[in-house]
Amino acid sequence: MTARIGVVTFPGSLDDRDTQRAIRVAGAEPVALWHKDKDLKQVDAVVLCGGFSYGDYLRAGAIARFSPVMDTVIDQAKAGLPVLGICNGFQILTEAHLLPGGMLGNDHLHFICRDQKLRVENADTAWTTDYEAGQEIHIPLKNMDGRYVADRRTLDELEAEGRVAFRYLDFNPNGSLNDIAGITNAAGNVVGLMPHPEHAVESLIGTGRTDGLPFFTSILKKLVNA
Amino acid sequence: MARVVVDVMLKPEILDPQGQAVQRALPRLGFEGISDVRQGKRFELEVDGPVDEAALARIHDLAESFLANTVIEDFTVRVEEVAEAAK
Amino acid sequence: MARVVVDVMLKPEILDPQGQAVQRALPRLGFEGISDVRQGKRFELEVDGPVDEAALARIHDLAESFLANTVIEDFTVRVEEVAEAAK
Amino acid sequence: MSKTPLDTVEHAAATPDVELPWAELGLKKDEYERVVEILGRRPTGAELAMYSVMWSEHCSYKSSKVHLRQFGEKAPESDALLVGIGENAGVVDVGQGYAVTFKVESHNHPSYVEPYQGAATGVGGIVRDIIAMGARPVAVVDPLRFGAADHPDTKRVLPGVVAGIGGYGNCLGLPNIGGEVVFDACYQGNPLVNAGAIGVMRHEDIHLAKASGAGNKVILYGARTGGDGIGGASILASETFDDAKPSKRPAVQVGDPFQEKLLIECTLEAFAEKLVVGIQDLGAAGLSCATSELASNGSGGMTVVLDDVPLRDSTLSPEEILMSESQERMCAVVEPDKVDRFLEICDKWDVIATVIGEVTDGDRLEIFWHGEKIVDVDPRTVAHEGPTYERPYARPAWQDELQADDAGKLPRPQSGEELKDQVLKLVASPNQASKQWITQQYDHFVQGNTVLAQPEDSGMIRIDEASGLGVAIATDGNGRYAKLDPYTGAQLALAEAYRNVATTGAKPLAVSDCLNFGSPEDPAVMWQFAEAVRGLADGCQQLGTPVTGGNVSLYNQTGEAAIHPTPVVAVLGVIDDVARRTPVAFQEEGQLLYLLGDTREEFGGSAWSQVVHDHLGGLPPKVDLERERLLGEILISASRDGMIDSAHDLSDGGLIQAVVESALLGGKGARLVVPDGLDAFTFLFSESAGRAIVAVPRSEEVRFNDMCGARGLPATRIGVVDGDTVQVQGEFSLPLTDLREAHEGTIPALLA
Ligand SMILES: Nc1ncnc2c1ncn2[C@@H]1O[C@H](COP(=O)(O)OP(=O)(O)O)[C@@H](O)[C@H]1O
Ligand SMILES: [Mg+2]
Repeated sequence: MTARIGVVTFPGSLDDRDTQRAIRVAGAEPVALWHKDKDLKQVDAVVLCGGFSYGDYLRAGAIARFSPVMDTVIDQAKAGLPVLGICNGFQILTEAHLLPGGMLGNDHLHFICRDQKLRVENADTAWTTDYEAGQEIHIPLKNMDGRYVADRRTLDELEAEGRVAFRYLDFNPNGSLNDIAGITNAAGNVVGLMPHPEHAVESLIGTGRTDGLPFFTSILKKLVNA
Repeated sequence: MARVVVDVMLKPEILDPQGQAVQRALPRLGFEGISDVRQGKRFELEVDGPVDEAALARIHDLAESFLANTVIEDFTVRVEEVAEAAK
Repeated sequence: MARVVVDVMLKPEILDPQGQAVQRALPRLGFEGISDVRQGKRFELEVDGPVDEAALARIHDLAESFLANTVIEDFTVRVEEVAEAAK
Repeated sequence: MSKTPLDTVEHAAATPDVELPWAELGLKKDEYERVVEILGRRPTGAELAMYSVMWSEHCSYKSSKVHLRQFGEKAPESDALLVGIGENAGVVDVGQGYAVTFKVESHNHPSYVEPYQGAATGVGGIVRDIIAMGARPVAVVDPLRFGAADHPDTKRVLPGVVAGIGGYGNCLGLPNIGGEVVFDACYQGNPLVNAGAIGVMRHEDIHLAKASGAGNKVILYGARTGGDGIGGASILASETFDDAKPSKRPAVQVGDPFQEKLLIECTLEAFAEKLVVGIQDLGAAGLSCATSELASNGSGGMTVVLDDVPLRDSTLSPEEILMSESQERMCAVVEPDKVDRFLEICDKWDVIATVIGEVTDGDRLEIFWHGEKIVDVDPRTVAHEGPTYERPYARPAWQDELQADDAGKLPRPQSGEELKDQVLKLVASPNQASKQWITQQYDHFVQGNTVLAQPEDSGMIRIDEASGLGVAIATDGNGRYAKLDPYTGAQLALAEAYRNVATTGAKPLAVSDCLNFGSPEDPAVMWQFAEAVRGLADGCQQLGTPVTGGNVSLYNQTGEAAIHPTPVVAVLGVIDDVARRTPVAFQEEGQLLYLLGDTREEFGGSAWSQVVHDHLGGLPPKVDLERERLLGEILISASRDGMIDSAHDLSDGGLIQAVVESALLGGKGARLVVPDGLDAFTFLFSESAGRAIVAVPRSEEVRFNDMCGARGLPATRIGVVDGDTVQVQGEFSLPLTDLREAHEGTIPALLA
């Protein structure tokens, strides 16, 4: 039996099919979840994927955060359900206060799409155990609102507790504080990041690298071994 | 020092997808009784020196040529009084 | 029907690149004497019925939980008076 | 409140002498008389609104259609063509049961007025055309032309256009996989914003825009209808039928990509459940177009109750509702027992959907307002029987002089040092510089099927995960060549797009185009247009790639000055397995560089003549389409058999431009040797067509040479991938760092 990983589709989600594919490529079973359903269909983990939910019209992720499905995701995440937020999903997690801080428009005011170099800072979360701490990887990045901000105290706390999961290397593409590309909650089950690991699971496609696959194999191993 | 506020809103006849998205979310949040929402921009300019007629006129020009896109947006310029009904 | 305006601005300690971009452009446009620019959002809500204390309180809640993200933004709520210093 | 009575059909019949403001609506007197003749009475205001928009140049192709016919008449035999010209977009068979639809359209004028929204809604419009064929959109491309790179207005227009294309396409989740950015002063007041889209479907899912089956319901769904883009109808509404002043109607339309994304999803879901009999997007001419085209392509008639159209602005008159170009709307024809399910799907996606009419077994399109009939027409006369003009055309007097001004006479560089300076200048010039600052504002990765995107020779999308089946697309056009000789210029655009597709290893299958020209009322422009169409039709016939559809944009001019004639050609290709695609970047040191094709002294219209001498004159490069076809076959075979590791087509800027691009992308330099029989300058800068460079692993050299030899394609060894400089033996050496700075610094410096 393999793990069942849910992928939520909100109106305006874009990477739901890609995320399902990445889950499949990793060997797990993707389960489509719909934003209007509170029911998570008994999945073992949830991915909130990229896109422009509700057009990102108010703030990125702000409207999606109030979807029925999020009520359940918030409850269960607090109880330990592994949740990964990618890009818009990360934004939704901060809006839902499952992760601290907030996301703002890129400091250069443009959308940016590039192959981004990152360092894995925390290889102990539910989604990162197949990486080594300190490992340098390339993951595609594409966003309009990728600037991570938080107050000094929150930043200090994140740094002190090792909760900065990923950091931009060589180039900060959006003005994120402390070069933060992704963070985790204290328990390590909820992780959010701006770059898109689901776009880096097949050679040939996209940048041709597969540096994103360990996200999905990490969680699979954790769930299957649990 | 004084603060001048420029409010920029889409012209009423222009589609406002942002305001619409907010409005359509309201019932879900349990808010009734709001018949329309429009979303625009607010600029706060900190002006050195007195904000006299001439200064306001210049800011008006600035708003017209730069802060607002008058093809689709209207704007208003006003000097902001003391702190308003605070948060 | 009445209009309630919610203004949402980034907290002062947070970098506002949009405001900065405006400010940086000012000298090029021949504007001097503006020491700071911040850009935020303005929401105009058309409220059915009277805007009494209770209604305002509800809109305050709406702003706090939805229109603004108070981790990064401050907001103000006010009933809009008659048409302001027009464009 | 309207005080004059509603202009019903009955009222129109009773008041034959009322003059309608046909001129204000852009109709000519004889066109208006023709409407009266068709109807046997004066039109109602609503009818006039419909005829005037549907008979406009934009919708009726009245100036261009006598020429466009050649695309059909000269269409080569092609098994691949499933749906040809005349539908929303053509459809091509790409094998394994898959069909691909693609098309390019212009949104030039709106993008000049309001760059962001103009460009954004351009993307929205072309994507709806693709959905209307039954396909899931999988990628977009954006061929763009702007005024001079350093002109202040370019700084207004370009960033807005790029942000608008990105803002809309990114939000729809469509990877942007290609396009062009060209600067030329001739586009100063007329930027060209062309947008193309590709969609994929199974053969059995092809949908057509037609309403058949009496009793079937007509459903309007998507955004509410507002007062967007209805200039003329407001006049009609106010001056003739209402004494109130026309309310303010926006000249600019604002796009809502989120709404369009929902439209895509709910449409595809309805297709999947086979709920849709016919479908049409609402673009130019809005409901007038959708209802008249659906009805006239079907077997019966149609009734529409205009009161049922959901409005954003309750003050709209019926004429205005008919003409409104509000974005993000579609019209579907659905059998009565499937209507509920259709509406349910729309509701699931929070899309407003309303039954506004019904297919009848008559042959009239009848439209009602407040219970009264305001339109009663034969829909064919609206949609398909618009005027046709045989506009006079004549080769302009200045053409000879222009062609006589031979670029071959321009002073050439005299030393290696001078050559080197000109190379640096060339690769840094706005037209040849890296467009990364622009293209990184577009999502290339979304949908997880992008095999190649900018700056590759063509974009490539995988369409089947199991087999690796993919499609490639490239768009090209060179207004400078076309100005020198529009017939050849159009063929060069075709040849280049064809070559670009083949260079990546895909087999070219079909063509779409966007023909951007000045005023058809100028015989010189009309001649350019006629020549370009003739050139393109002849070229497609010879290459065996049918034109499946396209778009004409006329009146691109400022005062008397027309833009360069700018036919933009999109070529679509197919590749059996995307794993065989050939990239542009040099892959490995030591690989051998071969130049395929013949290099002649051809500098007319060249990048070199523009950058170094600011010159435009002479003749464009010669076209040899048989050679293009052969080159294509070699490139495809070489990719299939693994004989080459990278390839790059040669076009503007010539060989040195291509080498520098491959080197910078791969991070590996090259040592070049000028081949016997060529001088260094011609070798580096000539723009002879039908050429490419390839990098051949040493182990494949013999096999590759044998293949070229056997098929008669000249293949010349010109050097080797090596080091961190681009070196031309005996002439100069340029470090990649300097080249990179020159090539990548220009656009950000101008625009950031
Ligand atoms: N330059 C052209 N080349 C080939 N076909 C064209 C060209 N211009 C228009 N067409 C075809 O004429 C038909 C009508 O065009 P158009 O009005 O742009 O379509 P739509 O109604 O979908 O907007 C389409 O099938 C289109 O492909
Ligand atoms: Mg169409």
